[in-house]
Amino acid sequence: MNARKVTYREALREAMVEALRGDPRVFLMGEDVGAYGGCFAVSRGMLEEFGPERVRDTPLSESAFVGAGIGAALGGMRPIVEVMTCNFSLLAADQIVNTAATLLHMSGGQFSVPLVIRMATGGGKQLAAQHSHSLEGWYAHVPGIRVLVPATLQDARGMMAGALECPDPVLIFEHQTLYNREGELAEDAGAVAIHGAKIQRPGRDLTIVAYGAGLWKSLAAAEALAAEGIDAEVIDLRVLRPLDDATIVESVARTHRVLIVDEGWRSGGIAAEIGMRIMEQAFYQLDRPVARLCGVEVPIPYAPQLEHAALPQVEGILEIARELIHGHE
Amino acid sequence: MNARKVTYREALREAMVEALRGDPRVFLMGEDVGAYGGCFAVSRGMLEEFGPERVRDTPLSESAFVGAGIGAALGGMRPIVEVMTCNFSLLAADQIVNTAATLLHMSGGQFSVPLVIRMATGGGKQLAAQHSHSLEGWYAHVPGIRVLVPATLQDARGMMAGALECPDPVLIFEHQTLYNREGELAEDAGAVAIHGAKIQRPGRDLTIVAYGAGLWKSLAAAEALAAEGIDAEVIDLRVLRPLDDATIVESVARTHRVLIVDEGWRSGGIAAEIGMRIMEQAFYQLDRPVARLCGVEVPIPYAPQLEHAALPQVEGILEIARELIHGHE
Amino acid sequence: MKLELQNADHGIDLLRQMILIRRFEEKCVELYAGQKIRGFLHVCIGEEAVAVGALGLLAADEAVVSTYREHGHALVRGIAPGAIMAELYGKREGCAGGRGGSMHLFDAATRFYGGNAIVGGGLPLALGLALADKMRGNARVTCCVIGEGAMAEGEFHETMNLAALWRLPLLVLCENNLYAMGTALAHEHAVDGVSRKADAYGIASDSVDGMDVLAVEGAARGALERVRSGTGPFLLECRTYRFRGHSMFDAELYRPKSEVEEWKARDPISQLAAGLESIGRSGEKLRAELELAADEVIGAAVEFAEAGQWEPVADLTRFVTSETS
Amino acid sequence: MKLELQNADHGIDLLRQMILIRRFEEKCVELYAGQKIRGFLHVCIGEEAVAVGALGLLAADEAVVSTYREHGHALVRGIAPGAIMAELYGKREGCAGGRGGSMHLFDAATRFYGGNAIVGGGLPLALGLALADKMRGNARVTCCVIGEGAMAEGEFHETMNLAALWRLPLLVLCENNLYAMGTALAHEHAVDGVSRKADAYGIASDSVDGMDVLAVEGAARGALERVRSGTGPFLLECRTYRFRGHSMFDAELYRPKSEVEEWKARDPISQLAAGLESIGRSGEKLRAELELAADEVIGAAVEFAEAGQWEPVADLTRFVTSETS
Ligand SMILES: Cc1ncc(C[n+]2csc(CCOP(=O)(O)OP(=O)(O)O)c2C)c(N)n1
Ligand SMILES: Cc1ncc(C[n+]2csc(CCOP(=O)(O)OP(=O)(O)O)c2C)c(N)n1
Ligand SMILES: [Mg+2]
Ligand SMILES: [Mg+2]
Repeated sequence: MNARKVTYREALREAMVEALRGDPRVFLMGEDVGAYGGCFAVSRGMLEEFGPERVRDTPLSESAFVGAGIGAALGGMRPIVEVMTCNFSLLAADQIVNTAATLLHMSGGQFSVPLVIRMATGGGKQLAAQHSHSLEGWYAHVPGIRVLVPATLQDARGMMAGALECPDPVLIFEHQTLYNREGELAEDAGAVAIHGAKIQRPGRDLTIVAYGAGLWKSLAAAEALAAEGIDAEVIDLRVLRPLDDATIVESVARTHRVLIVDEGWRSGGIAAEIGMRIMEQAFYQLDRPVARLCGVEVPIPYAPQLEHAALPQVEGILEIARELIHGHE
Repeated sequence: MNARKVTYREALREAMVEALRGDPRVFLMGEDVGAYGGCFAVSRGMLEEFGPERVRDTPLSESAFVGAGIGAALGGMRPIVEVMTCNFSLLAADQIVNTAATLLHMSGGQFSVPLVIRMATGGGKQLAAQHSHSLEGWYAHVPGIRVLVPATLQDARGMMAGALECPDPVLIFEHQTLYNREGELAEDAGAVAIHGAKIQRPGRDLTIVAYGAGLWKSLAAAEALAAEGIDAEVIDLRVLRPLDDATIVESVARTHRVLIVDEGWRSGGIAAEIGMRIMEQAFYQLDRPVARLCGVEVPIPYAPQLEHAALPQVEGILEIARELIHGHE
Repeated sequence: MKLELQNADHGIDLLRQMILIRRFEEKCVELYAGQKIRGFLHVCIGEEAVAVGALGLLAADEAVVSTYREHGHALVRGIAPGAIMAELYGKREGCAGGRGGSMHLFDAATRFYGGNAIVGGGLPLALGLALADKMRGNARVTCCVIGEGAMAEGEFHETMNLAALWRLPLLVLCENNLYAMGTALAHEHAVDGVSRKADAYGIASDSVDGMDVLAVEGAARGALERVRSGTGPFLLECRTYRFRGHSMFDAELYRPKSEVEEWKARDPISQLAAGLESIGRSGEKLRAELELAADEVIGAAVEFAEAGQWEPVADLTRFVTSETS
Repeated sequence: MKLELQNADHGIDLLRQMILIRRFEEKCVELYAGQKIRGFLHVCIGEEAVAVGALGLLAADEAVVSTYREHGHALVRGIAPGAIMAELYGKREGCAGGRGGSMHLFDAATRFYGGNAIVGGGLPLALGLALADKMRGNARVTCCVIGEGAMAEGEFHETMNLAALWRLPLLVLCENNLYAMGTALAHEHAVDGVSRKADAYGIASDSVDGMDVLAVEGAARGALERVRSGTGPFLLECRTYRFRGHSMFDAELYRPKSEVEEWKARDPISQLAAGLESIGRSGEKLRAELELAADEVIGAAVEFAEAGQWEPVADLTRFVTSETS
């Protein structure tokens, strides 16, 4: 199996190109996906291949074009809607939460909504409070939708196929700092499951649960911990709804110590849910209380030192991990 | 101190009337607050007393009139904005989360937003999936806002004054099933604190943490448990952001067993946050894992038996409480 | 009321449909008082000519996206009265399996996409249905019914602009009953009427007396022809009036009784009956007969609903996500 | 360019302001390349006549709500160049304490309410500021600056309708630079121009050549007089063009170079310099002098920013909620 160098951005694009080539019902719609090439250049070149009907530039009308995605899905298409960042998706929150997520149930099972919505998420690029928030954990609260958080090239490349096959609305959150991430991808990389977490690094002493950009920080921390003799297991959640408790609980049953890394705001974030599930299902396996390292509860500031301090960093992971192993100093 | 019979609805109205009488900067704005008398009749009669400028009917434009509340607050007024139900507030989610909650911080402390937003929340009246959800726990995730959940007549009467004095945005969630709730209120009932939880029923065996409509179900359950010899403490959260951990943790240190009752959807709800805080701060005080009884993760259905099953009920509280005391049968 | 002799049968059919809706909803009000129907109930009594005149013209495979005041639309589109009534009861035999209730009627067979209780929320959805048709080469129309209140929502603006930009086969049918709950038109819209609103997007529009079913039909026919010809969306306003409160919880503090009485004098059913009378058919006799027939249908619908089952509680979480078998 | 002799001094002042903005932003671009400024940076190079011509007419206590392309607006409103530059650096001496950056300039002293990066998000806020003034009996104007892209958002529609209904003192100033990022006007709006949009709400409107600062000033003066007279809002469109990419990350795939060149030939600064020339003042000499003066101001601003402090990390959570002392 040959491998090649690609970026996360290219992997996402490949997946979309494949989908549009393979299924005439699939199309991409959103602000600047066409002529501009995508605000993060993900769809660059796609307008040229597929034309303006299938790579459809929309005006600034988040509520209407997300809702149009719902309607088009009902009408037999398989839309991929791009919302530039999850911050702007709040303009379409009504369509997502009150309509896309409820329609199947309200209609007694008659109308499913096979819609895929992609959005950028997260901080780290000094884009300040209206471009940097992490709302994937927030959306994961809503029944009726599926929430994907591809962190790896494999998932960036492979999750789209499953998302398009899923009969229900799927939200895909792409961390802004990952687009330029480069790595090896198998020549024939293709679809991957859109359920289930994955152990990215096995370990015995401690479980670190992470996702998105946090995965890479956690893996880096795990390397550093290894040098200190701490063997951390790192789990990539991959999917925030439905959560794969089983993988987490199974890991905790082995390591008895857990740290959850989540860029979202701390209070009421997805980290709390994971901690609570562990409490419910593995309380008696815990040697110490579950720890979490989350985004600080502040609108992300522009200044670099403040932004850095507002987000989980490797250093913070190391500190908590050491404490979990050695106890408070 | 004389007492009199009032409803929750009347208590809310009294508080608003007092505020409008006492401060010319205060006004009420929203759909049908004036001529119609309020969709839940909370503001009935206020148009007559204060006129259409200060009891201002708006068109169906949630984003604009919530945003106008932000602007009016910046402009020196003290607006009370009514959004009919929290479901519709999603149309204004951008204004609330991206603007009201961020402005003070983004402006480096220059622009505070003294805005009060009232909305109805919760199920139990067979209003189905677009009128019955509980989003107060969801909003409590967002830094920069304060989230109040008055359950008692005292709080319905007394929280508004503090909310209007607060320099930051305050969201008040009024549970739909409470409007008709009647009880005694002191003749001179007035302002109460808008921070801090309150022990509504002291007990030794078990802590039940609740809020809103769930408080009354929990108190009813506590009565029934008392008959079985289980002495439950019931805490009314009153405020979901900022959470009053101290009161909860202090209670847990005495009872060692906790049940959280929360009508919001289970995954990623405020109950998870409370459970996680207990884990972080009182892990070694717990005799058993923290339990939670939440709304079932489903868009609330219309059919009465399904709706009933989707929401926390007294019976469910009893079951879990017994299990916490006696263990699994 | 311009009824021609040769159209008498058609007129009678329109009358039949309006009477069915009227009687159906009068029954609903009664059942609500008897607590058989719960939650919010919004009836369209007085507005029947819009549903019958406009939606009656849609082809069987043309889609409708409606509001929470949609019993009439559902009946005209051919959802079985029993299935609607069972839905209002919350029974599993209801057209949404009892999960939706009055505000959320759905039916895949007739392409009835709700029953939406977010005012204006159906517009983007209808836009998308029309987009799908356009992309798939279907000439058929999607009809989105809204109240005039919905035209103040941002979704109206965004949807109109996109529909016009993309020339989508979308008919927006506005039931302008002069009030959004208790908010009168003058407090809802800076500019009355739809023509200037439509102009802002270069959309064709028309406004018609919504109490005259034949006028509605005429205007709707023109609108539909235009939309089906592929020139883009159309905004059709029907000026009408609800004779009853907004919902069952309305003290009607916001409008004078006399105004209601004035509009009742223009009852679309009476007007059509009179029109039939004027071409020599006995309007009142017909009306009585049709009411009897309607009552029979409604009686059967109630029986069907009464006999329906309650969904077992164990099935609560079905349909939150799809069941992939 | 209609410049009269007796207005030469005023013309020179306008030129001075436009040149200050131009040079300031050219410096920003340079500093961005040097990584002194980070995040998103949007410059208004080419569009200076709008800020200078329109916002220059506002009284000191009149409020401005702007977009993320707001350096020019901020400079015209009198925020100190050093405070702006320090903000772009992210320093605590910045006009938002370094928390906002380029997209979020704020200043209480000049009533500058952002710096908003949600397109259209400032409209409801400006509506509310105008409402507060109206309720408190202030005749002053709130000016909301938007791009033409923002007019597609639902917030535009809702805000226009409410402002018109309530006759609020709101001036919506639209910088129509023909593109929203890479989306050309023809893909943004079914109908071009603002007059039909404004008509839909009964709002007065005007459209003016945004490359001609005197024309902008004339139109804005008329608009402001009207708004201040209490008759309600006004929508003023200035047709302009950004000479550079949308932000620092724009490959400009969506527009031909020739189009950019055509518009550059209409550079508002060159036009005004030529106008001054035509009434006997040496435009080019003036320009050179004013550039020198501007560069001095900007140099000092950069120095100020460089000397600024980084907010201590311990203060991260300040200003999330108010500090009640
Ligand atoms: C987004 C939203 N806001 C508010 C409501 C509450 N509400 C229900 S119906 C209604 C009035 C709608 O008026 P209109 O569109 O004219 O329809 P009508 O009821 O007159 O048929 C309101 C305010 C809602 N359901 N959805
Ligand atoms: C609600 C929202 N959607 C999308 C974006 C991303 N975005 C930033 S600027 C822009 C284009 C805005 O165009 P216009 O209003 O014409 O202003 P211009 O940049 O041309 O000055 C877009 C799409 C955003 N910031 N906010
Ligand atoms: Mg109406
Ligand atoms: Mg533009």
